[in-house]
Amino acid sequence: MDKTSLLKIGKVLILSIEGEVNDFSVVSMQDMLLKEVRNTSTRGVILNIARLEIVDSYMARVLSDTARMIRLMGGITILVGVNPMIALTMVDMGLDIKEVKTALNLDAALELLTGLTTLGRYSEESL
Amino acid sequence: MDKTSLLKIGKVLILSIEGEVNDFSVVSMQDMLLKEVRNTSTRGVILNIARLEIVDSYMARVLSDTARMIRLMGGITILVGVNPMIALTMVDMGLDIKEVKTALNLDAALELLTGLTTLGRYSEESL
Amino acid sequence: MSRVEICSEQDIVLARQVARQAALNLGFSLVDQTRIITAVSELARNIYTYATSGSMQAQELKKATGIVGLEFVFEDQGPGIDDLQLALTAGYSSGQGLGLGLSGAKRLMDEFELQSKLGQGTLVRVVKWTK
Amino acid sequence: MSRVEICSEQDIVLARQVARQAALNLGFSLVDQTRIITAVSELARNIYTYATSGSMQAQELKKATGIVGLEFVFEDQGPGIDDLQLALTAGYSSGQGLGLGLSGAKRLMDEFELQSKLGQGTLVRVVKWTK
Ligand SMILES: Nc1ncnc2c1ncn2[C@@H]1O[C@H](COP(=O)(O)OP(=O)(O)O)[C@@H](O)[C@H]1O
Ligand SMILES: Nc1ncnc2c1ncn2[C@@H]1O[C@H](COP(=O)(O)OP(=O)(O)O)[C@@H](O)[C@H]1O
Repeated sequence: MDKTSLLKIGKVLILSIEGEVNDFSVVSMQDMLLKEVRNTSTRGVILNIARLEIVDSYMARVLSDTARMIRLMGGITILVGVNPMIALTMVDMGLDIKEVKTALNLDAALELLTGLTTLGRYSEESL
Repeated sequence: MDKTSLLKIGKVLILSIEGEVNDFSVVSMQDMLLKEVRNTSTRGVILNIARLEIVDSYMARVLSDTARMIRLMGGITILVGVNPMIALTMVDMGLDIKEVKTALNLDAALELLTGLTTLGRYSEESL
Repeated sequence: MSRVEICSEQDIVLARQVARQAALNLGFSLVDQTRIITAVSELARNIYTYATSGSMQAQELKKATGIVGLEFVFEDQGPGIDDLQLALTAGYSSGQGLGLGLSGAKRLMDEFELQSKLGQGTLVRVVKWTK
Repeated sequence: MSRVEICSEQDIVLARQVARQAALNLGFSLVDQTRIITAVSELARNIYTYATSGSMQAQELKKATGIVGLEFVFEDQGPGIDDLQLALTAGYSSGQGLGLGLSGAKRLMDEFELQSKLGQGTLVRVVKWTK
């Protein structure tokens, strides 16, 4: 799991997926994240892929699945760090991750989730 | 009906579905819940499945159907207690319960519903 | 080897209990236990729903490599399935189901085999290996 | 010319690294590098997923006009593909994938060639030119 780091700020978990992650470690990352969401009073999860080299169809599926799982558990997931090259490539090949909310950067994502946590009355739909 | 417990806190009903519930008792639980929503001035329903072993396609359907019926009656349903194993399994097999709102735990669900009840001006869509 | 006769809603619960115990015995992870119990629940319910009655047999398997696994065979003498392809399509249900039972069980297990003959019955065999 | 044997998840990462290095060497733009690495990732994973093992060969090409390009050939002796048209259809997967690997790789590269024989194996050849 050296490729990823998990950080907790208040009620927000930040998972940064880095560089040369392989399929297996992506799945164990997902497991670890879900357990963490359950064991801590997490409200929101930020998936930071700023240091990820590419998003192929496997990674796209893992990202949407993870967001879907976290939603089932009652949390909110925001994806940040999609660089223009990745965005272009994903669109080119028809990859979409509709169900996953995105923010331009960590700050914007945190703001979104924090506003939500302190006010406590906005829900996923209003995000 | 020994497998489930129904609790009322203020205007919120909490139904906890437990362990080895069978299809028949799930349906009678649904009946009972809907009657209770009708007979009391319930605004919100929390479906707590923290002690449920699995969610198969039947249970997923009952959960969404219940939320839909309660919505038709003017109430709001929040699902809590989906554990990581259940979340993983549901996503694996393509089960989704989109129409049902979720919260990480009872506290978060109550907070959501209470904010809603006291403020009383948020529509369900904004939840 | 355990055998469960399925002819009531409570027998679906029983099938799940047998599956859970067997999965526990073999040391499956919590997630895999959940996957196995969920698949068993789907297939047991299909017997009850579509064939009224039938049976589940659970059995431990062992590969030459030493890897162990769990096999479940669901058998009924019900109406059978006309179009296997269609029945396996995610979202297809001849009744009011979500149509995710067969396709879901297939995705949750490592091996999945479906045999059926119209008017004669259906057999579903699934296996999960401890990696 | 580089060659990568693909028989583990880590080899998919290796194939991507080789592709990145080759694309860097030829001076591809950042976007084209990303396109190339993504296509390679899809095709390498298909080998691992569907054929268990196989290989990737990377090679520089040069047109008469002087334009250079990068060719990747993915080869396996796996089960092969029955219906090429279907396999190339965006969204079709025989497993749990998104079904965007082959169609995606085709869209990302300039040339795409797919050959397969049931029971004998599969060959995918892709090329990207530095415009
Ligand atoms: N044991 C069985 N006997 C006869 N038909 C079956 C059996 N199991 C499944 N089927 C058929 O296959 C269809 C798809 O099954 P499934 O995927 O479990 O979805 P669902 O049960 O929600 O309809 C069913 O609607 C039914 O027509
Ligand atoms: N190397 C291969 N060997 C055998 N079958 C393959 C191979 N590559 C692709 N396929 C088949 O083509 C289908 C489509 O592939 P692809 O577009 O990459 O989507 P996915 O991998 O998500 O299913 C696969 O589901 C598989 O059945």
